[in-house]
Amino acid sequence: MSQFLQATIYGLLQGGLLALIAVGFSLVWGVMNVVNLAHGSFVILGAYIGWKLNSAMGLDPFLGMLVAAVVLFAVGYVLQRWLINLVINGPIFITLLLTFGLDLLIVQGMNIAFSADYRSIKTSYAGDSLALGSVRVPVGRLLAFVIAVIVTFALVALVNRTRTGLSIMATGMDRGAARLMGIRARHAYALTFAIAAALAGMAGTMVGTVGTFNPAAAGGFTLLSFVIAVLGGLGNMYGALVGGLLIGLVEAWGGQYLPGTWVNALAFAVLVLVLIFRPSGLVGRAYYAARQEV
Amino acid sequence: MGSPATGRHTATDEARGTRADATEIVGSSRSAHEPVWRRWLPWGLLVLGALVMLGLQSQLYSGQERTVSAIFMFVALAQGWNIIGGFTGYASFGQVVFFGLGGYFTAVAMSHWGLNFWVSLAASGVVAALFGVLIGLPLLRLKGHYFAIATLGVAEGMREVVNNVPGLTGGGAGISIPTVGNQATTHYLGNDGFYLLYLVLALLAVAVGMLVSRNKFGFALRAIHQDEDAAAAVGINTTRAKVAAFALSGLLTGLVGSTYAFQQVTIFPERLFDVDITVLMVVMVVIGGSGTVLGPLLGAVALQYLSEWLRQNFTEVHTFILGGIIIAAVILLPQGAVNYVREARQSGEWSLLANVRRYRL
Amino acid sequence: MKPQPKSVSVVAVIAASALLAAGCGSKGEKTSTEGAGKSGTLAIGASMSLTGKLAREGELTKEGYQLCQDKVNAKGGADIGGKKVKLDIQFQDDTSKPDTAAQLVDQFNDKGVKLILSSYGSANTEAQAAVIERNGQVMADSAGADNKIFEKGYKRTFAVLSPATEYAASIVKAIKELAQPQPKTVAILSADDGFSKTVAEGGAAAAKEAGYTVLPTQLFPNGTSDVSSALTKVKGQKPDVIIGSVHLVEGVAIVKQAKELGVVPSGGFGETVAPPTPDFAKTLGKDAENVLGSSQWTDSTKGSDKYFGSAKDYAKDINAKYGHAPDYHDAEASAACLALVMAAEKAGSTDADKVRDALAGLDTESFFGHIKFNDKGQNVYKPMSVIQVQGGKAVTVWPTDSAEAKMIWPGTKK
Amino acid sequence: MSSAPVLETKGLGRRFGGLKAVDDVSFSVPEGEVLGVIGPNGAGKSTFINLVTGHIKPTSGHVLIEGQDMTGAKPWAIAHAGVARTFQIVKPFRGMSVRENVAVGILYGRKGVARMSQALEQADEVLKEVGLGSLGDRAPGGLSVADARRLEFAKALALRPRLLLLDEVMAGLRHSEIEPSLELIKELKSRGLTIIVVEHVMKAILAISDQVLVLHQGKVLTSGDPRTVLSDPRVIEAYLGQRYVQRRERGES
Repeated sequence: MSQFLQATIYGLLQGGLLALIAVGFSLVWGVMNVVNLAHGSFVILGAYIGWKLNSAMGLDPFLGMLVAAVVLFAVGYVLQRWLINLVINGPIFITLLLTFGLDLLIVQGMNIAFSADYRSIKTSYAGDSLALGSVRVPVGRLLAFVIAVIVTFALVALVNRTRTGLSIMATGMDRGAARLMGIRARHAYALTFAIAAALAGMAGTMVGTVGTFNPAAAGGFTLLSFVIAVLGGLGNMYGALVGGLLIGLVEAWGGQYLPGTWVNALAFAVLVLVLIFRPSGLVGRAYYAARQEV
Repeated sequence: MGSPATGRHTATDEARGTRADATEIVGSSRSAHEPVWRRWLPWGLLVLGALVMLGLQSQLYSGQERTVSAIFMFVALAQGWNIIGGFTGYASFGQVVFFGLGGYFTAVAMSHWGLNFWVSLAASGVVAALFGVLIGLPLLRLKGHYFAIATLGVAEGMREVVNNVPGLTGGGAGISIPTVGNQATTHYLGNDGFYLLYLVLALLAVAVGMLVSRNKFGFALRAIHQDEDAAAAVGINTTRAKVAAFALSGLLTGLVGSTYAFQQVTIFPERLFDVDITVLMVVMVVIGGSGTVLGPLLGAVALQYLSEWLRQNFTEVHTFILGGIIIAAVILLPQGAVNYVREARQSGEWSLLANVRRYRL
Repeated sequence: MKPQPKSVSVVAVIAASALLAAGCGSKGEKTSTEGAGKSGTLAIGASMSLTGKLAREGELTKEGYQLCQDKVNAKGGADIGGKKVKLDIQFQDDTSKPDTAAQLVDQFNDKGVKLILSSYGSANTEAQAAVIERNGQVMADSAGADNKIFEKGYKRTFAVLSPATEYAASIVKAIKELAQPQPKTVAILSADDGFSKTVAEGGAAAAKEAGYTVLPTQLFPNGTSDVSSALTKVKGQKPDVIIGSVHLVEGVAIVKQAKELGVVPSGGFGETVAPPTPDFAKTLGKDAENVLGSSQWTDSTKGSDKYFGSAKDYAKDINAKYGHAPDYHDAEASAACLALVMAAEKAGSTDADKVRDALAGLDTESFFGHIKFNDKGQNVYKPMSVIQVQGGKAVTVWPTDSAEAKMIWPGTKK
Repeated sequence: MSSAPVLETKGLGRRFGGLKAVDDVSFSVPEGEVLGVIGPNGAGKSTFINLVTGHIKPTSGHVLIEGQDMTGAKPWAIAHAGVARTFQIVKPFRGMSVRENVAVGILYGRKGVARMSQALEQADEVLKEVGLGSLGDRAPGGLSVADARRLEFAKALALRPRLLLLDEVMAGLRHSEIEPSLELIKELKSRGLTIIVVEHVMKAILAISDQVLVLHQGKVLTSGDPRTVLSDPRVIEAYLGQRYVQRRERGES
């Protein structure tokens, strides 16, 4: 029993962090129909920023992540405004390829800049854990989880309540109309991408605090973002949260009760099944029909 | 799809270019009476190319043969992907699953069931094709990115399955095909043999591409690519056509995977289901010109040659450079080299910068 | 302009007949070694994982090979048949992919380069070994430890390092010999790649032999930084010792998450190759204390040779050249290169077959310890060292004759 | 030739979430007649067409083609049963020439032709019928609005249909351009083709329809002979508005 509880807690905490990673990915996909294969590399880049700040000037990662967010916001804005926008109207594999190329560049860049060594951001407290009976709740992960959830809700608020957010949504739904309403699509897109990158960077710093990372780890996060975004329904930010928690739990439980490493197959099985039976995601409806009516 | 609900979707879809490439180029417009030589020219060139490649072989060192074989391999893979991704417009990002399936089927058949390679090769192709039908039926109902992601999920999942049945596949430790001693069911072909085999596969793939690009079936695929509703409305059984296309591309990819496994002797899930292989296929097709036969051919040769050259001359930073090149190519030639030239010849507009405007926001 | 089909077929027929005359098949390969780099040098081919997921280890391996070349050439080169020949190691990147690694071996063969230094990791090495065998080249293996490679009857691949089965087993042996109080139950956690699994099997076997209760091995994905489920599974069974058959990343994860999850074995942790890596202590800080690890080599390894001197000297050289404490990957690589050089000297020739025979008969001391191969091509004659992280650095605690410090036990008592 | 009407629907309906786009529509079109379907925007005209052609599955009711129940059949099955359609937003196959656009229909239509060259020949004939004879080699992207609509026509005729559904083929055309299309429709009718015309252009409806069906909020408001239907106050109120009536009265007096 306590084994189950422990797995559940751990899964939820992990899931919260995954959600924060995926929510931006989902937003970008939903609003401008770009699947950003470089998303994972943003996460790792954020991790390195947090790590540098920590090892060089002893800045606490939970503050460092703010810097990471700012830096990646800038990076994201520039990339979208002056690069991705150039092919945004192309067929899907054009944007897929472009972001794949970006991924190669960033990952290799990090390899050259920071070497492929495994890093981890050291704090005095992140490793400790609160004991609730037989179950342990790791402080670092708990903190990361709380922040992740807060940020996700903040993002939802931003998008649904503020003018900026609405302009983004409007552009996502119908660019032509949005333009008529005087919204600068280029800017709105760049903003969207910047926000996604910033969140990824934040999450990255926390990933680096609770875990270990090196440039090669980027791909894994991109893949998870896929799964979560689809589970939650594209552009559906609450969906991303739910999807994240779900994947966290599925992996924790799967790891607990499946032999070998079948758990790895599990996430993808879930992905494919959801796509087949509920392609618009588990939560609400996605942005546009996933299926041919025919 | 004129209903209030779906109506909005299609509208936005078109605005966002969800439907795969809707290029304005008209392929060599065919009239009812096409001169005979024009119809046979491509085949003549194909035969010629084959002979040249055979001639080339006698000029290569054994290891160079292997390097060239790799190019042939990617020509075949690119042509395979082009059938589903290029002609039909369904971006399969899990294409490598057929590669892995073909490879592992061959490895298992040869090491466990003692089948000889040639039987295994044929069987691998069939298995891959059947798998294509199996996953195609549910997944080909998905559009755009959804299809891409779903296929990716299948490929990644399949790798994990292979990882988790070590009894059959050797799991992460890999599986070896007996090539020496009495367990060896087929004598190892050596670099000479594999050069020829890969050449045959490449020629086969190109030939299939040429047929598809001009026959009735190919017409259906192109129609689906352009507008699936309209295609269905003119009597094309879109489901059947799409699944057939997926199976066909799976078949070709499976054959290559099978050959690859035998050539490598020992294979590992990580490599046989490596998403990089899929991405390479896509890059080659897109850069060359998707939906054409020449495009993937050129794309594969150029990119494989280039990456090999970079690797040998920029040992430390070649992937970095490759990334840059891909970005540049995608931005300057989003429609692919062949389509660009074709288009430019029609419009007389050769400026690459003008070309960039094509998909710009 | 556009040829008529007739003319095409004509061309075809001509070309075809020309071919039949020429006959198919390739030129084979350069037979003489004059293509092998500048004359007066000994060309050695090395395919490295400089990019891709093995980039880190690949880089270290390259350092090792590079240092070997510098050292040998500093002495004017290898003494082959009475004349000094400088080493010329040609590095190529195999992007951590077995097929590329194998292809590189073939490409070296074209250039007449017959002596090969292996890439990093068992997958790459295994792929290379097959080609080496076909081409009649010879390879010194610096990092492919999986026993599987050596069960195939290959005659031309020689690994200077101890086989995979020793990695965890040596930790068990050390505990059996030194630990007071003796543990009762041992839990083994393993990454799911072939090498790690072989390591785990070896460890389990040794533990059973030592009379410990061995819990079923728990697997987790190779390269993951989340091993919580494996830990949660064993937590309930209260093992006295947790041995991880891991690489650095999973090794770090085990310690980190064991703390998070309050998994505290009464005895301690063993982590095979993770703790010897400086990064391990760097990353984990005080949590790394007292964790046991096994290493192919430490700077207290016994033995010396004319090129590198003792292990201590080697450590100095690495530090001087690359500014970091030597990683055992450095040493493995240098040792492989050294073995190749010594064999060539012993054979008094650079001919692949002669070098191959010399390697088979090689029996020498070195900074890396004893180098001698069994008939499978594995170096089973040198023990692995067991190290323990003490005061932030890895010190050798076993075998006792080369121990730098006493093993602290139980390691979890802080 | 079966005596059954070419097309008959029984209680046909489709709901999207809460909204009933088409609700309980029953009617039939006898062979050789032209049925005009009118109704304000969002009345469900296009959805209705899509239900008949199988592009959208009905949530209730039945579609019978020549007496045979084809409810929920796939579009290609419907096409093979002899029903051809045009799309409100023209959907040419952009990668192909105008000729090839038509050839597709000939290859896969009711009497599916196997040989490419044969299909291309027949395509040229169809193009002549609709007055695009000279444009076979053009890219559909380069066509004028009117020609694009003609192409849409040609693609449908390529199927050699028994029943033709025209979804606002005249929307956005200039008067001068409307005439030829009307002529074409009349000519097709005279060849015994059954036709359903969804239109806003009253003039057209009056000119060619034997029967008119008025849809309002997804339901059938009324149907019957054009003039009586168009003078029905409910129709006028729901759709045409007062001014039209006044104009007609002035015209008569």
